[in-house]
Amino acid sequence: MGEAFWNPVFVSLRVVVVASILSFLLALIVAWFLKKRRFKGKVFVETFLMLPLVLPPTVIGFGLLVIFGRNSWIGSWFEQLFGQPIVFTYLAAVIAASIVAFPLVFQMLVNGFEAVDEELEAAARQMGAGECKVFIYVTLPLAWRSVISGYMLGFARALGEFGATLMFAGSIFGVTQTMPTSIYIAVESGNTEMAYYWVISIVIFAFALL
Amino acid sequence: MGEAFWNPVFVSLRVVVVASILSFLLALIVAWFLKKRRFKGKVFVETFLMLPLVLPPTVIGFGLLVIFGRNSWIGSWFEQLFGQPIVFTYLAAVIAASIVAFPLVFQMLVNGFEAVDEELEAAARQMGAGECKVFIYVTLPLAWRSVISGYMLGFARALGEFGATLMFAGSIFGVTQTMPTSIYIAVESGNTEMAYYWVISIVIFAFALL
Amino acid sequence: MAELKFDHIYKRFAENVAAVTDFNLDISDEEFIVFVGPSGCGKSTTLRMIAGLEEITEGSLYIDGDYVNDTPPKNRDIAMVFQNYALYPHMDVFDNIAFGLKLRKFKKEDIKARVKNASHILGLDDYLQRKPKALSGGQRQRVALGRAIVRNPKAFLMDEPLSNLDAKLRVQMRSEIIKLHHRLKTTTIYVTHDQTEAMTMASRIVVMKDGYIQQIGKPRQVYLYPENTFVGGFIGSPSMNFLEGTIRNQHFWFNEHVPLKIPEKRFHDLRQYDGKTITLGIRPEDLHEEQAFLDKMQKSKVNVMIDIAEITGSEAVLYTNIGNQEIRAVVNPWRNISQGDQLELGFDMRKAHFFNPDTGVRIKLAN
Amino acid sequence: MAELKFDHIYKRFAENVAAVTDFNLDISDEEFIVFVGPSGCGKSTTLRMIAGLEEITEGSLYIDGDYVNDTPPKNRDIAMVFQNYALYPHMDVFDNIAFGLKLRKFKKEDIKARVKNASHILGLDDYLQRKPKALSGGQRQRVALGRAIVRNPKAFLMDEPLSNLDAKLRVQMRSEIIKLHHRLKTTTIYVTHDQTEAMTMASRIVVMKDGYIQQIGKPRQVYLYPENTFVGGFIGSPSMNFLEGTIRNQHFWFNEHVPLKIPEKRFHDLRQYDGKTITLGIRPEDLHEEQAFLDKMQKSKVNVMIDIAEITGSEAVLYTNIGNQEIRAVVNPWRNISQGDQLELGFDMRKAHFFNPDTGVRIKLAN
Repeated sequence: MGEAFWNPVFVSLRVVVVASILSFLLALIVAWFLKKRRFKGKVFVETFLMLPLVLPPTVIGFGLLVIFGRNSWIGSWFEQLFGQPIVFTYLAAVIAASIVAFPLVFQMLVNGFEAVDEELEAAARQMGAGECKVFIYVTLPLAWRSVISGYMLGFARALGEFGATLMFAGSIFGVTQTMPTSIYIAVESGNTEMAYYWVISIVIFAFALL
Repeated sequence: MGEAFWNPVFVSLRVVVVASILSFLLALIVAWFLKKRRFKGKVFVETFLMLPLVLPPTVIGFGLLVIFGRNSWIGSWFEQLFGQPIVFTYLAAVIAASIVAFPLVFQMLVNGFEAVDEELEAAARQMGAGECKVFIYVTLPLAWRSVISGYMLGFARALGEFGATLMFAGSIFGVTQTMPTSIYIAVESGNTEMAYYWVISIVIFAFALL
Repeated sequence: MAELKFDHIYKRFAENVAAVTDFNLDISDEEFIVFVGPSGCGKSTTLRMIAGLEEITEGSLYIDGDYVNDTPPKNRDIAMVFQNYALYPHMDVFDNIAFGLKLRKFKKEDIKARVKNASHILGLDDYLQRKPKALSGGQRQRVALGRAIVRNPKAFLMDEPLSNLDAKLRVQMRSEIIKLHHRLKTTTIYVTHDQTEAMTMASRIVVMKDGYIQQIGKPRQVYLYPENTFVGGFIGSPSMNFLEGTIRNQHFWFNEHVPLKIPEKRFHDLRQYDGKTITLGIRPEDLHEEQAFLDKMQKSKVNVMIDIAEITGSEAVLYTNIGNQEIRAVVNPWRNISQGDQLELGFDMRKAHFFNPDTGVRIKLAN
Repeated sequence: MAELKFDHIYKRFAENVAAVTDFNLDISDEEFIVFVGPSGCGKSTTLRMIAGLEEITEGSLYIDGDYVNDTPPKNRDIAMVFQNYALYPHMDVFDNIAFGLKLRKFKKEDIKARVKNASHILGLDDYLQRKPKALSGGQRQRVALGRAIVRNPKAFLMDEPLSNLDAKLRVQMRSEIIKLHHRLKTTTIYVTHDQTEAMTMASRIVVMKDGYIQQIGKPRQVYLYPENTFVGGFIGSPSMNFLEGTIRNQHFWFNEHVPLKIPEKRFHDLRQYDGKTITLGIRPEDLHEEQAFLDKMQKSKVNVMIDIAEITGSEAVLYTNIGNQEIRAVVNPWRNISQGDQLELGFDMRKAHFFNPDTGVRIKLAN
């Protein structure tokens, strides 16, 4: 098994490691922020953040094309700045994977933080902790299991991402062609043997994650 | 907006309604069965059932092709019996959607049933209820919210299904071309306007579900 | 109405984790039996074995002479009141009470009549349409009772039914349950960790510890003649005082300077312990600070300093130390004894108990 | 060590949902104040306002003269013991106790010395390396106390700290907390719904109901001179008995046949109520069945039938009915009074209270 097998594996890992950390940190910050505050439209914001969970990947891909495409102002600004569009780049694959992973991580963290007994946080405040210390010394360690499984779920979801990536980042060998995309292309072109290898490695990986 | 818009909508609905009910009933039975019993390898069975949640859709599609494909014994038996293969049919789309929806429904139901106070079930047993009556009169109504949201989640996931369907059922207009597939094709062929309509209808639908 | 017989019953949860060991008991019809003991003593496990919610590991359980080890809970015709009431939040009070009857396919009119009767007895007439969430703790407790009595079962099992109520309500519901038992006369087994409930409600008390029965007897008997130091210390509040000491010369010496004289008659049976160590147990109300008592009992008093004087209203509890042992005495309130006061405490040695210091078993004395 | 001042404090959770109304109180240094009342009376809310965990809607709170309404909890230097202990499951006992000191950046050796001292006082030396999960209820309670005392704060706040312990342990921890207060003398505010804790622990009691203070006073004062029927009924166990009746001819008539004579001196202040309805309140221990009392007080006795006789060990409670009112009497135990017995109950009218039947306020009488 040479380059043809390993290249998509490495592309997948490069995309997924960055995307999972990105979505995790973002989810951590947003979850903490939303936990502390009460404001009008909070429910709307939360619903909006969860949207990628129920939307088809092609809808997300479409949305990403609209927002970051060459005709959008973000897209054209980026193209002016870096001399190339976002679409069909490594960055696009990372963005797509992050977006689909985010709501899973976010939901896990919110549930985890909510399950922490408020009295334990009140006690810390009472003993002399500011909000930040309460989060670091009490909330985070007590929600540890949710935090870990939130990250794992995000990782798995980013690794499995197919539809949105295909539309927004394409499947350029060596750049954006991840394992799921490779499986699709291999099957379409009748190269079942290669597909088998990728499928087996992903299944083993998934079992380990669960 | 004529046939070209409405046809994938109806295909989607025909597939999703059947697939969501199918995966819901299956999950209900399996969750109830697993709740009552304790046996060796239970953890393995549960992990296996959750697998489609973390596997990429293309891996699931590949797996379905292997199990139900024209070269498998199920596939060839089916082809002998009905005179046509399973792949690239309405049935294939239903199977793909059911498989991806199942673990979400299953997990929601298991969580819901586990959250029911065991004393309430013990009390029913004590008052003269057999296991079946305990489930119908106590467990099911008390887990009502999880049951409902389990079904909804399954529905949303089946509706959004893209990768596995594309590989296993293809995108045959009028038969297996669902909304997510149509969006992909429309974007690829530059027909952005049509894609917009489908995206908007799905987003509205998703917001309603959440 | 039922008789129950426990024949060498054991419960083990896993290899070597024994919850109940060699439980033997005969319960007669119409008795009100209280299982009492600290948490983990096996009292609730025993109750759940009677209900059929826990399997019996070894031994036989008979209800009215029938062997019921293998009878499923739904066929035992026994009603249980759960600690957290186990009310169904999705049913109103009427349906909660009627649920057991519906499961047994009673006729509609019959159900209505029985629920009406039960709700009348329990004062729930105005709440039949409410959901449990809209009830107070005491009302929920009543619904749980209603669900039990409506079935007119062979026996009631009650698992710490009052432990979720506040102190005031607990006292009130206690007397309501006693009245209910006077009225229905159904055999009742009641589990509690509260010795006051055991003392005030039981026709017979079963004191348990670590899965073993410690003593079975009427409240008065258990209070006056505890089998061992555990029962003596557990039953009664404030707890019985214990002092380690030596028997010498018809006196109990807990140190070299202050002997307490043992009455002649009682000493007779203690002769064999002469010169040996022994544990003395005496209830707080058998320690006295009134002058009249001290004058009469010159030879059994001790000088103490008061650590705490708790006044509860109708009585006062004095805490002090004798030979590194905390000693509690119940005396008349409003005497204005307070922390730091020095006074004489008289021991009523006619009421003291003596226990074997190794086994903790009470030494039986002629009184 | 601190003095606290509550100046017209209000707490509203939403428009028109008042939890605490016009709370005024001055607490001196070294006092042990108990807020007592039924659930929902506002006692815990008031405590949390002192800790800074709830905002004060209106009014001013002063600690040692400083206005602290806007001081965040971490700067108030007050230690709170939570009802469920609020121990951190991911820290061992040492770290739990040391947490507050670490947050305040104490030196390592200082932390060690303070934790060691606290653990010594509370008998936790052998458990410092354990996680809270591996402790018994009483030990957890001690860790929660340790966490409070280690900081040597200006004041302790305790929110029903004993409510999760069983009856025996509650009594034991009660006296340990009192001893701790004798030793440290730190101003303490203690919240409970248990009137026994209030009576036995407080230097002053604050009785609350529906967010309003009902009475402030020393335990003895509150017990002997309740301001109104609520306080009379809430403080004391079993509860004070209440009877509706009429004052006529220097007698209290609760029906046409059995008048109870009011002593001359006391009647003087009741003249203005002559011919009017009034509520009589009398404590269970002021009803007597002993012949000596009945002979002395010929004109204030009633024939009753006993519904229940509860024997708790050191006392017996008789339940009976007079004029459709349940009446409780505390008498000597072991007299073998039982259900169904007929006997005479004497009212000690020197100790009876009279309340305005409309407002429930006690009518002050010369004694």
